[in-house]
Amino acid sequence: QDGIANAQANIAAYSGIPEFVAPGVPFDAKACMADKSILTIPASSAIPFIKVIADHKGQLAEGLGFKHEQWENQGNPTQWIQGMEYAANNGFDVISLLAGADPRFFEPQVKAAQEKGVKVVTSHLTGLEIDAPAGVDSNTAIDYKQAGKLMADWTIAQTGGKTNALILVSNEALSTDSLTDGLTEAFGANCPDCQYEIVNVPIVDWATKIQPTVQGKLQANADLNYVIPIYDSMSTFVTPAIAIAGKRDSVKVATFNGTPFVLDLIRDGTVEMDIGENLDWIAHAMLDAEMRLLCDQEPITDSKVPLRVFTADNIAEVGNPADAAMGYGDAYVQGYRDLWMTNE
Amino acid sequence: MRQSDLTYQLERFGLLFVWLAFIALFGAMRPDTFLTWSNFSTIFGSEAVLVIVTLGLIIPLTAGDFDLSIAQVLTLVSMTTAILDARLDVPLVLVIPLVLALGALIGLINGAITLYFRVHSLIVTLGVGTFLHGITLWIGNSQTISGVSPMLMEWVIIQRFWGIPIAFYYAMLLAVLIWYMLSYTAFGQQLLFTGRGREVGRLTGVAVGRVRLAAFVLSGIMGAIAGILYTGTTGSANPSSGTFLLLPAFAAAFLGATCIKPGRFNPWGSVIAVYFLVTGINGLSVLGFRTFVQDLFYGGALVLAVMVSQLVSGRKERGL
Amino acid sequence: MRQSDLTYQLERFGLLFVWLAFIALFGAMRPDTFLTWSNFSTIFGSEAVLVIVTLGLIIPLTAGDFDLSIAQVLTLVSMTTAILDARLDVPLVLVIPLVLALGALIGLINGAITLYFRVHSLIVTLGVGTFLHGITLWIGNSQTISGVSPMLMEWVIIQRFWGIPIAFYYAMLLAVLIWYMLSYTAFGQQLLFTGRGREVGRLTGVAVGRVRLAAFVLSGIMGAIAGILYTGTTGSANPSSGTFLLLPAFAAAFLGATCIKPGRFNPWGSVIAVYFLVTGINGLSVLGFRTFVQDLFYGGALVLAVMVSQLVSGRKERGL
Amino acid sequence: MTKTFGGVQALNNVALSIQPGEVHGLLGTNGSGKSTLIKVLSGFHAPDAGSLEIDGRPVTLPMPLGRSEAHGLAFVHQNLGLLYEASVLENLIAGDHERLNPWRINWRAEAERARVLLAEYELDLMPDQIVADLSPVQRAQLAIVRAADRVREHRHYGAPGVLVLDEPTPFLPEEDVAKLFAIMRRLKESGVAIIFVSHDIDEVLEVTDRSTVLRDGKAIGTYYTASTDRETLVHAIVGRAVSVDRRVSTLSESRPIATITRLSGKILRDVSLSVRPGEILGLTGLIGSGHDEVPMLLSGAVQAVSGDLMLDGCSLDLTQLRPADAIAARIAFIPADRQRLGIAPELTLTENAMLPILGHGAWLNHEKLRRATAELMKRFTVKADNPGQAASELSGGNQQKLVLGKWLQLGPQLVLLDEPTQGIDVGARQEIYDRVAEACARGGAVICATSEFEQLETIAHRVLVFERGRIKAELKGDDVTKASIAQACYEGAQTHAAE
Ligand SMILES: Nc1ncnc2c1ncn2[C@@H]1O[C@H](COP(=O)(O)OP(=O)(O)OP(=O)(O)O)[C@@H](O)[C@H]1O
Ligand SMILES: Nc1ncnc2c1ncn2[C@@H]1O[C@H](COP(=O)(O)OP(=O)(O)OP(=O)(O)O)[C@@H](O)[C@H]1O
Ligand SMILES: [Mg+2]
Ligand SMILES: [Mg+2]
Repeated sequence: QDGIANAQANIAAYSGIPEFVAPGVPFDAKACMADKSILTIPASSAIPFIKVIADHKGQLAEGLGFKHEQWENQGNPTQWIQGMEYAANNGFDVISLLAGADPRFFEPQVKAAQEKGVKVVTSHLTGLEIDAPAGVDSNTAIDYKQAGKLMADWTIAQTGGKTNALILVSNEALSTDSLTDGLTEAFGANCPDCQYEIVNVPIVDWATKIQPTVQGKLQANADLNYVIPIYDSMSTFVTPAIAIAGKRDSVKVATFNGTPFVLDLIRDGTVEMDIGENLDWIAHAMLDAEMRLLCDQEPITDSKVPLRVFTADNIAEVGNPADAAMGYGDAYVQGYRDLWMTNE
Repeated sequence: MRQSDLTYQLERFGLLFVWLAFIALFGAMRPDTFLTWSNFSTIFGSEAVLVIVTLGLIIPLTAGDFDLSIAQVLTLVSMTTAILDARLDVPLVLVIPLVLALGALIGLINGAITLYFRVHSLIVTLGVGTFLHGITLWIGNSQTISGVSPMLMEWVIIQRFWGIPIAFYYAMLLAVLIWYMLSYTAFGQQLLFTGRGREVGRLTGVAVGRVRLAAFVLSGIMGAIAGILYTGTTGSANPSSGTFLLLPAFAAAFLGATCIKPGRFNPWGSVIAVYFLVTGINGLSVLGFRTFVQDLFYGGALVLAVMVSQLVSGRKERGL
Repeated sequence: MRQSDLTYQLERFGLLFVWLAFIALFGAMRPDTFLTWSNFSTIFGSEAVLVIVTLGLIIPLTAGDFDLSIAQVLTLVSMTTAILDARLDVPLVLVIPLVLALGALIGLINGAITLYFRVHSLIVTLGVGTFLHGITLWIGNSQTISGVSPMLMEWVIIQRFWGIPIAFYYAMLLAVLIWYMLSYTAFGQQLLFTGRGREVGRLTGVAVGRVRLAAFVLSGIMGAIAGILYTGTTGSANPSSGTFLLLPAFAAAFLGATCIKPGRFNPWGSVIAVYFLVTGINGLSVLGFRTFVQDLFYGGALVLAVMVSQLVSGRKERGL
Repeated sequence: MTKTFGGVQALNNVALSIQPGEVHGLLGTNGSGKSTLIKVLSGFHAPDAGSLEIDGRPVTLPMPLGRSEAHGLAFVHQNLGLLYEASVLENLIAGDHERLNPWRINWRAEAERARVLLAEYELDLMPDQIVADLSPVQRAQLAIVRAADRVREHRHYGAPGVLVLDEPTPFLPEEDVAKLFAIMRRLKESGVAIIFVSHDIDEVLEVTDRSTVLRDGKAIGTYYTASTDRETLVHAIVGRAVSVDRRVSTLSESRPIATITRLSGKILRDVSLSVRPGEILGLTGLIGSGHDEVPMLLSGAVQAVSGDLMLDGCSLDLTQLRPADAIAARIAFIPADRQRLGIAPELTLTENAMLPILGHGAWLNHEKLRRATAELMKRFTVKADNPGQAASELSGGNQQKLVLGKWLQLGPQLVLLDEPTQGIDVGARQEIYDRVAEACARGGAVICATSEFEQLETIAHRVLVFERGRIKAELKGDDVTKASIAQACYEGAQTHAAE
């Protein structure tokens, strides 16, 4: 009973509009960044979630008056490498590997860039408890573990401790470990009797394997009541599987990332819950951490970007069609202005 | 043909038997879950889009051309449908003819370039497909678009006959149409002569160019139909969906050409090939194998099936 | 040929001119960043793997076979190399011959099935490729494996001549070898006859089966070399690396067949085609165009390039 | 009518008129423009200039493909226009746009109709047979029946129509030629006009009413068959006199260079034979007699069921023989199916000609190869622009000379010929005979399988006549005449022990 209450409490704590928490002390960003430059290499410019963050970073940098470019690419590691060399050859100060451009894919280029005096940072890549990969200078992390816990807690709370879940993960993404830890920890602590099965589907195979896998599992385990795709883009392939198996009434979907189309699916009723992050906030936080690195400030690991649980109850706050930066309030905008001392 | 009627029948229905054998095997291992009608209705309902893409491919393949762009036609049409329907609120009765025309137009472009410039269809359709992908990303702003009207989903996967989503019946209807076209119309014969002996076709008075063009247009339309159904199945459109259907569809088309009418691309063979592969994947999933086993099965089954089919037919050299 | 020497030369070097025109265009727009030696050395160095995959493809293509499995050979070899080197600490001098042998073995399997069972190579290599993907996921547990010994990276991309990573020179060396093989050895002629006049070749004493087998083995080895270089370039192996390379490599192989030696797959044409396409993509990135423009460019350039090449040659019918 | 291909003027102001109910011969050397004229009529090529009138009505050119039928034209093209992978029935109805309902093919009715049709022409074919499984003769018959059927169909629409036969006879043995002529006469009586292309002057003299001769794309003249003789026609075709006399040198007695024992294949049963150095041995017989299997088996193109070849002291097991082994033993095989087995049409003349002498070459000297090819082309009088041309750009006769050159340059001791002059004009034929004779003069032996008795009379020292896979007669020396070969072929009773 305690477990269920804990779960409900945790959900409640993340259901409202989040508060701004300053990640560090204020500093004069404009002055210190004046002659600095940052190149952002997004994991893929074709993924809107990441593209929006990169775009917003650019706009903030423009406001602060320093040079920021992004390396347009389609998620192909060869293109990331070209971006790394481009930065090293054109005198950038920081390369920001954003949201999944995994430096383990190109360690030698990281070293080469560092030798040329470029700092390499990973942003929005790993959970808090994971070390900076591949020798990068800094790693600004997200509380993925908490997101994992929230997904577990949601199902525990909704089923009253009778969760029987299918969890879809992709092991090759660095954030997966934290998310999975969070899920297992929460189930362990709040609902030891809950059942769940973790199935790994590599990202390249999402389009071909998720649907048949989910269909098969739904047949094999008639008591399933939740499917938890840990990245919400997986839901495109999960929801038809549930519909074709004829289980739309008994099997729900809880997921993480706050991608707009999935928020729209909450409104349609095909997805029950999605944990979101504010992309604009992320842009602020990542840029903040990167500037601090260049301005000799304390390095930031915990970006303090908050999570919010979206359900049918609060989905109206994100707009229609959903906007990835809505539904989180705007206290953070002023908060960062104060931190960067850009208030006249 | 006559003298080896039994072998020939064995060859024709070999894949069907292998499929049944797989069903028996999985059934024996998990009779309670695998051998249920609900499981089969899931299997049949789930791959209607792949069936249609495969059917679309075999038309130009019969005429001797590759259409690699069909997957991107699917994606573009899916995206267009979602945008028109969900964002611009155009009624479906307008959207559907519009996107079908779009598919036909793309087929026309593929055909026109291939024919007028005499370029290999492989490279033309690869290029056009990539270009279409660019357009898809552009118009959809690289987003997944959801919020498609429930009506579409209703008429694609929610409605059922005998427990199977209605999309399956659309696919079967198309298979019947294409089967009729290939077997019982002059156009079907012209396609065959065009594909297997272009000069011969021309000498027998087939307007080879027009036939090839028509084949491209038809595969464009099939791609568009698949795109509409895809949108209806997922209730959304994402900019990469179709990409993953291309290779499985080719696999099914070539595997299908080993049965029913061995040596020719044929719709029923394709349908059997798709469901044979899907049944295997579904069975592995029901049995709880890890997902990489699906690849091992898929690749292994594909190769083994054609190998066995060739063994049965006495390793005949095939033109295709 | 003689009478239209100018057109013929134009046809041969057309793509090269278009490439130079693109460089001039991008250069005019961003002279400071695009027209730098370091930018070109980046382009040349980072796409060496794609060049090698394309070179690998043209060998079986010349012999009339498709090798769709080459991308998965790359991935499997990359994964095997990383695991042996980073996890099991096997010395590189052992790893490299081992994985080259693996590539050759896969080529042998492809060839053996295609030849013995007389199945279309498209379906065999598609099946084998999918199977290999399963194995890659299995042995690598679907993870990215990093921690490859610096020695490998040293000899792939850290070392440079004239600022260009050494991998580029490996690719050029392979292009020279294959060019030599195709143009100056009897084996090259045998490959050609195997692809374009199989029966004629056979009756002239060409062991057609053995030639096709050799072509598959060679493309397997090329896939393995590409895999090793991929591991060396990125210092890691991930289970999806090769997937991105298959279609671009086919595009480059076919595009390359429109120049230098029009109508035939040829290594220098392939190299030019790869770098033409890559330069465009890189230029668009440098100019900061959104990514969908890259697709528009890629698809559009591909189709336009072959169209122009055909116009120049008077829309000659090509066998390929 | 005028038509130019690149620099080649294939047709130069050719004018031709065909009357109803006449058989009109179209003659000319290889590459003189006959096929081109026919392909213009069928809409396959668009002419540069020219006009066509049918029944007094002008027809716009180029005719859309498939429309020629509506004007009462039906064709048997030089390469027949059959799809080998399809069935007899599918081929029979291919292109029958006028009659078929495009929306519904009633296969049962069509099969019935085909059965009747095939029976009418006394062809032993089933509608569901696959064309690839038929013999060359059956294929030719099928193509002819198809065209005849179309013309007859057309009569229901009024005018009797024109049947165009582009070299239909090289595939046919004599008896079937006779059958074909019977068909032609029947059609002719019903008012159908027939254009008949052939390199066989005797056939032309036998069956035509008038003949038009083309040379270098120009019409040289039209001759009434009744008032023309052989020499006139040959002279008109070639532009000079050609002697077609028997030209066999006397052979000195010597031991056989090649001995074949107990050779069995698909048709052949335990056949043994031998040839001596310098000898040209002819093999002939009716279709299905198996004579044309011999070169295939001896060259390793197809593996024998049993048999050994003793060649110049070496013994070769024919059940294991591969083409490479045969080449190593200095055996050369010039196949009948030029387009598929003789040349690779997309590749250059150099590549085609030089393939067998590359060996294991690891450094090919292209300039040398090119010069060698040019040399070869000169020696074998291959008419072509340059050695770098694609082989497809050559006419059939020149392709054949190239193939001959490719093999004879190896200095083979055993030359295997299968229908070496199929579709070759009178002039080129003589050149080919000369080259073959040269190979003999160097001490090689030649085995020539052919169904042209006249050719054997001209070149063969000795002829073996086959029946049902066995040798049934042997003719030597002065017995080798067209008449005696024909007699041996058609008279069933005679039995000779061979060897
Ligand atoms: N498609 C083509 N392209 C270029 N030249 C051609 C083409 N077809 C025919 N020619 C040329 O036209 C000329 C006439 O060829 P055509 O085929 O009409 O000769 P033909 O009289 O039928 O010869 P044969 O007796 O060998 O059949 C030849 O010189 C040939 O080279
Ligand atoms: N594709 C082509 N390109 C250029 N020239 C060609 C082409 N095809 C044929 N020719 C030319 O056309 C002429 C006739 O070719 P075709 O094959 O029609 O000859 P043909 O008269 O039928 O010869 P044969 O009786 O030996 O078959 C040849 O001289 C050849 O050089
Ligand atoms: Mg001709
Ligand atoms: Mg000819």
